Amino acid sequence: ADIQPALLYDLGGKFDKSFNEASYNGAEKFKAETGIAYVEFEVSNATQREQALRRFAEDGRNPIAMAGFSWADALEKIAVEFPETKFAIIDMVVDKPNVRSVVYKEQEGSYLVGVMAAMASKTKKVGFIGGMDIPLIRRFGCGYVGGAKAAGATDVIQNMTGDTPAAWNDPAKGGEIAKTQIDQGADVIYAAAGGTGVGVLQAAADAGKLGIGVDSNQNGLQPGKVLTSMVKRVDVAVYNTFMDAKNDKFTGGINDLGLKEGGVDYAMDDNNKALVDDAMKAAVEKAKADIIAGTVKVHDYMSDNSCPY
Amino acid sequence: MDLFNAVIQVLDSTIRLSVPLLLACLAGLYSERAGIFDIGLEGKMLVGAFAGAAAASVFHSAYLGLGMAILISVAFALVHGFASITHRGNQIVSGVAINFIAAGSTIMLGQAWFQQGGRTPALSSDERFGAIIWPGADALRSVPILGPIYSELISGHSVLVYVAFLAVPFTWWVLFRTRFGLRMRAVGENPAAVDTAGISVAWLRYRALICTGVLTGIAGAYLSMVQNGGFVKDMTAGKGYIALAALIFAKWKPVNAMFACLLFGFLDALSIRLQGTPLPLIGKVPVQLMQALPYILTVILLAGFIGKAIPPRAGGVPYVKER
Amino acid sequence: MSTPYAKLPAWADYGLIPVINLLVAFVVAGFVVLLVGENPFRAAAVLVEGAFGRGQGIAFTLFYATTFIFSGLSVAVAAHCGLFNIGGEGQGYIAGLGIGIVCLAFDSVLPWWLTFPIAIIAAAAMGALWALIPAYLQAKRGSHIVITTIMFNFIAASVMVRALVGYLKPPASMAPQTRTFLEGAQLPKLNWVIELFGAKIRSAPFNISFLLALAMAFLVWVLIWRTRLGYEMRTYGHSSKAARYAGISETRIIIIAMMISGALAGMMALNPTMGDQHNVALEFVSGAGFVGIAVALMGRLHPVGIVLAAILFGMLYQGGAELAFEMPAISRDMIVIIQGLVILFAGALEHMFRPYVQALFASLSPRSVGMEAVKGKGA
Amino acid sequence: MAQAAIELIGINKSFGAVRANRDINLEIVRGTIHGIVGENGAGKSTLMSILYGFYQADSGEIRVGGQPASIKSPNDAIALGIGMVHQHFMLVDNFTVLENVILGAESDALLKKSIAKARSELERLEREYGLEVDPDAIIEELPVGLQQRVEILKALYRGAEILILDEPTGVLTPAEADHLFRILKQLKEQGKTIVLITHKLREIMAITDTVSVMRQGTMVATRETRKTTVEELAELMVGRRVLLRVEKGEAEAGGVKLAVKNLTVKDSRGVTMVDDISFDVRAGEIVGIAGVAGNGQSEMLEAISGIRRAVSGSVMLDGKPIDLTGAADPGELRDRGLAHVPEDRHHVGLVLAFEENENSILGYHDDPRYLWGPFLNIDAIRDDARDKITKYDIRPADCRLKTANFSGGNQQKIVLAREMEQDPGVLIVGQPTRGVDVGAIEFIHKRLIAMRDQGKAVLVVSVELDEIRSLSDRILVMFAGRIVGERGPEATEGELGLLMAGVEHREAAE
Ligand SMILES: Nc1ncnc2c1ncn2[C@@H]1O[C@H](COP(=O)(O)OP(=O)(O)OP(=O)(O)O)[C@@H](O)[C@H]1O
Ligand SMILES: Nc1ncnc2c1ncn2[C@@H]1O[C@H](COP(=O)(O)OP(=O)(O)OP(=O)(O)O)[C@@H](O)[C@H]1O
Ligand SMILES: [Mg+2]
Ligand SMILES: [Mg+2]
Repeated sequence: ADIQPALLYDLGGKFDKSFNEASYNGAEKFKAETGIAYVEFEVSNATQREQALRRFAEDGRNPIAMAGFSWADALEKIAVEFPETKFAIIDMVVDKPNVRSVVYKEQEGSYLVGVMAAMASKTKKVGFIGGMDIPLIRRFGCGYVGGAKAAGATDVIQNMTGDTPAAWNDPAKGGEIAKTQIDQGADVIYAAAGGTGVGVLQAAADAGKLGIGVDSNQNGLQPGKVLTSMVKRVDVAVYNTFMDAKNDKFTGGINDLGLKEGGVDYAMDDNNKALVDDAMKAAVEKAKADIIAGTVKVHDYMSDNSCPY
Repeated sequence: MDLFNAVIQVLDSTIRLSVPLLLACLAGLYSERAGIFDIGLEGKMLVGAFAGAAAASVFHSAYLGLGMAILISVAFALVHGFASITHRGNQIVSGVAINFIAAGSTIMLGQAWFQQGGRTPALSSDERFGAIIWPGADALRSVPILGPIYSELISGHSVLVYVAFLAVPFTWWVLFRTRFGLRMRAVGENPAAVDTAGISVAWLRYRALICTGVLTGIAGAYLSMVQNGGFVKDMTAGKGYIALAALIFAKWKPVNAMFACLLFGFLDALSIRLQGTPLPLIGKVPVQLMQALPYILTVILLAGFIGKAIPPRAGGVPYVKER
Repeated sequence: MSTPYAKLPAWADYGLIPVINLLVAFVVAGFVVLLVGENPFRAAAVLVEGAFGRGQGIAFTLFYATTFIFSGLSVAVAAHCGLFNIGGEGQGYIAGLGIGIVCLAFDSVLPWWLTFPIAIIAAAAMGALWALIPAYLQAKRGSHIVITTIMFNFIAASVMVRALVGYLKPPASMAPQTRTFLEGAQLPKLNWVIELFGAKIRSAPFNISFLLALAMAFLVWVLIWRTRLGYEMRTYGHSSKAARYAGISETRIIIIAMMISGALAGMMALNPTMGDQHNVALEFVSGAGFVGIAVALMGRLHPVGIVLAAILFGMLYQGGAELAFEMPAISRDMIVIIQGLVILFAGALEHMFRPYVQALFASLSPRSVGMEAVKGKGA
Repeated sequence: MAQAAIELIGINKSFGAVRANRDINLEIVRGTIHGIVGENGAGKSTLMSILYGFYQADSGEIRVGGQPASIKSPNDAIALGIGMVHQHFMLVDNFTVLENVILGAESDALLKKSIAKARSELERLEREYGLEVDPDAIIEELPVGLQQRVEILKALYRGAEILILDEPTGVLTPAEADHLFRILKQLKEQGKTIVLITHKLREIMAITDTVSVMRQGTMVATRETRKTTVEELAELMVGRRVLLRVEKGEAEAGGVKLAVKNLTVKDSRGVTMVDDISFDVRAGEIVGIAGVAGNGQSEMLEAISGIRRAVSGSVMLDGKPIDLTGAADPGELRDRGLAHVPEDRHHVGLVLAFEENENSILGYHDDPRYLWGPFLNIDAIRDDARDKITKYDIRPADCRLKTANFSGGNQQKIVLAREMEQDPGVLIVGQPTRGVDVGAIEFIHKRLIAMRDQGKAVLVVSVELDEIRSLSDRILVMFAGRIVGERGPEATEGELGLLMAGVEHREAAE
């Protein structure tokens, strides 16, 4: 019998231009390839998490993948209640045999795009724009600063969009922040801000500067104006979870995915070919190799809530 | 000189940030002056933004987009009217309802039509309202002081920005120099007087709401077709409520409204600009404080300088002839 | 609030008409459901069944209702004093801070029945405090309460981010939220009450803060209609001139009313934190404060009406979730639309069918229609 | 046989279950002044509002100039040359006179032209009828008398041939009223038809040609004015005999109960309204304050009762001084035995949205009798309210009824009952009978006398000279914020009128 996979999204909603959307894409890919349908649910408040999880588990959904660290508490419970069900959680570790925890070293990917940004920048000033001000986003920022500084950026202007969830969906403000950073001299801007990022890339493009996408490959949003994207392969994680379950290869445990594991990376495609010269490419590849080899350690903001760069 | 540039830049972004607030604020002014509270500005802006971007991307025309934005937003305004004028419903409840419906339907339709996650396709430059460069703007840029002011602040905005600022004197003129304005103000103060004068209270208020719809439509279009190249779910991000605050701040007067919105825009621009950069004397302040700064300052200004704001007397109460 | 029409018998006024409105709301919502190619009747069935069908559903419905009762009461108390408190969201959010501190401090040492009262006080105090400043500015400086409370919603958000990320969050934890509370700060569930009626509940967050909410509803009724303070609040709410004449201090009454309102909004935070999540997380209020506005007004500012309206919204939340589970084509956003339609028809358009109903009653028996014929006699 | 300007045939109108008008038939002859009298709530305003198209009759026919007319809205009425001056003015308070006049009758889409036209038109009307009023004044800053003038101007500006006035003199001083009547006569000579609603039979006799009487929604009689008497009309109205002039014995005044010292009050705009006045009221006497509206009486009352902060001055209650410049709060004065019946019952003296019983404790809600610790003692309150209802014959006798649904007369009784029954040492009353019908007037006056005879100090402020003269033991005349003279009850209307006009005052100044 076919498996009955289920996918759960976080408050941001399926279409958050971020990990929710990425996991959705992964599931869609799986569906397209195997023809196996999956069920999904978008929570609209914290209470629904446990409810939704149990609900799917009771209905015999298996495996059940969920995006977002906020699922952890609920999963802790449910995973025990349903030892037979296979779970996968993105962005958080839940230490249960039947749970696959997928976490990413966003700092590493961000480091790489930081390097590219610094090299692409003429002013040697680059910008970072985060969405809502939470530690996870600061981890992106910190890695980025590290890379940029390492590649000779003199200054990294950092902004957060706001303190409410609205900060994830305010492209107008995102664009304005981008313009401000450009006024301050930044000419490459990295946005880790969900829907707000759309506005950032737009503004950068409008001003003839470069933007950097996040999570999924956003090079296509402003072709030729997006230097690259820090891709975080949440889609792959979801896809693999479903696939492994289908082929009885599902394993619990922690997948800590960095550059080495290809969990994070920078995106190259036709849209940004022209923007990335060989020097840049070489430098990034070198940085990547160093990190994989461990000769360069990228600081993880959340390990100590601070950024040394 | 460097500081001067910074100032110019902050002011420039002040203008861009205030425009959506200003349009929404004037929109609210029309309906509240006519005695209809409108907490649904947010929703009407949102549907405007969506309809605008959607139409623009489908018909490849910015102006068609704008037209559609206005049309739909007016339609929602009329729903508000139907509830609060024709059926004497609670105006705040009706406004809340409109915000709900707007939030839900834009995402749903967006996904159904474009399958881009509630987002409309990215608009090409000819599907948006580009910047208008004024004659000699580039030539004069080098001129000290005046040059930047002219070429940065005055020139180089999209047509909707100029529309917004022209809407201020226009609204003032309508309100205080035309028959319609006189009647509108009257119906907001004492509908019975209007009624006994043989004018239809309902029709008058409907017309006011249509004006509201037009302006919120433009406001939405500005968000999705000028500041951004397409619609993103919930992209109004609370601007409707800020506009409402601005309206009260402005004591329901058009010119004040402009200054109130510019103030909000300025505080916002300032907090963006200052984020992360250490301040003189104070030093480095936590980001959250910077985020809250505009709101804190608003409260301080309100308490410190703006006196009591008396709303239109008939505001919020449905007009009932026979008790 | 007097309706603009002659009165109907109470049962029609408070029973029949709301029911009609609700039906219409669902009919219209039905068309939207049709739009996405689902069967509206089944949808309606799922929604109602999901909310009230099984014990599980009922428990969740009441759980949501609990929060809305608090926020609705908060809006109502202010409204009776002529104040529009749009800041329940922020007042509830900031109350989470007080709750968080209390729970983190005591959950390991005290049993829940000791922590709870302390937390109630903390929540109420924080909420009241957050309402105090706007109230004071309104009373003393005439700063419009609507602006200030909106602003304080935003300020609360920033404070909470700072507090949670900066201080309350356990170091090296990913999530910007407090650690999970221990037994000592977890409210006992009430599910067994529903189970008495034979229903089976696997797990639901329905907890004793519901009783607190009901108690508050009663107290608010007493306050507004049975105490001197409430009398003064209503007097001021109807006519500030009359209040002045009656020797009621404007400053005092505004501040007291807003603080009570804020305290109620603050208590709204108990349910999701101590009752359900057992932590204080970013954005745990998630809009309940604004829903409270609709709840209060649809409940006609009367505690009974508010409790009913709150249950209606609880039903929309819970039933809506079920709908999304059962019908793939119906997304979270669809449910928001449906909620909007209900607010529109059952709330804003509540008078739409009244004239017809009145005509109907009048034709049945003229006596039954409202104001006794005596009135009309003169002095 | 002069032909009818207006015929009303079988008019019926109900509000909910209230039958405001039942099968009303009425004929109004062109070029005459036709009076309509009736108790509060008799249905006068309703009937006229129907004629003016503000309400729609449930059934019945209206003929204008012999032709059946369908009047669906005030527009139709205006088109037919019908104009109305409403009992509660239909003016926009923060508009100028001109703006109010043109509202709805703008000659042009732009205000400039309309205003200009109206300005010249007003000047003409001013010349013809002596209706002076500053066209650019803001309504809320005008005394009621002038506000009403604006209402009349509105009607004339719209070319009214038939002018309806609903209780026009309710708010006017004798002087103003006389002026109004001169204007009305003038209009009549110009061939205009006038319908005059009033509670004041004296006025009816003075200027009407015909008078119709309404009671409880029905038209009970129509008489030629010169063929009827005040007594007859009063009886027709109320359905029983009423004595129109209260007879009262000599006052035996005791010691000073209320002493106002050097009271000065400014209004919100900083204009001095009360200018350093002092006077006493002794136990067992009624002191009446006469004066043209807007000469500071209102402000004085508000200051004495603690509602409005005075610039300087104090009151002695039973010899205890209370500073009025500080935060003198009405509650404190009340506790000291000062009861206050405010001029504006609709917004100050009552909360129209409250139940009757709730209003019957307004201001005394902190009296232990009505409380139970912090709680309201509902039973006590309602019993108490019922007592007052029976004692003051307030109708309808339902203490749970919404106050707005009582007629003005009864609303006034609710306030009086509340204040008098507290058995205060001092009672100050503003406009005791404004908008109240003869039946109620008689009752209220009797009550005030009774208070006096119980040895209370009573201060009455009224713009009704009749009232002042029939009630007062001493009459103080206020002009321009000062007390310009004191007279005994025997003073003639004439000399008081002069004082009120400030004549003597000016002489004194010279
Ligand atoms: N708008 C209304 N809604 C409901 N009932 C009304 C309304 N206006 C008047 N009534 C009722 O109709 C009756 C007649 O009212 P109306 O105003 O005609 O009396 P009136 O003769 O003008 O009294 P007054 O002398 O006080 O002006 C009143 O008893 C009142 O109860
Ligand atoms: N809100 C209301 N609902 C129902 N009837 C009302 C309402 N307000 C007034 N009425 C009725 O309309 C009639 C006239 O009302 P109005 O307020 O004119 O009283 P009034 O005697 O004219 O007092 P005043 O002359 O001081 O205004 C009264 O008989 C009253 O019963
Ligand atoms: Mg009347
Ligand atoms: Mg009257």
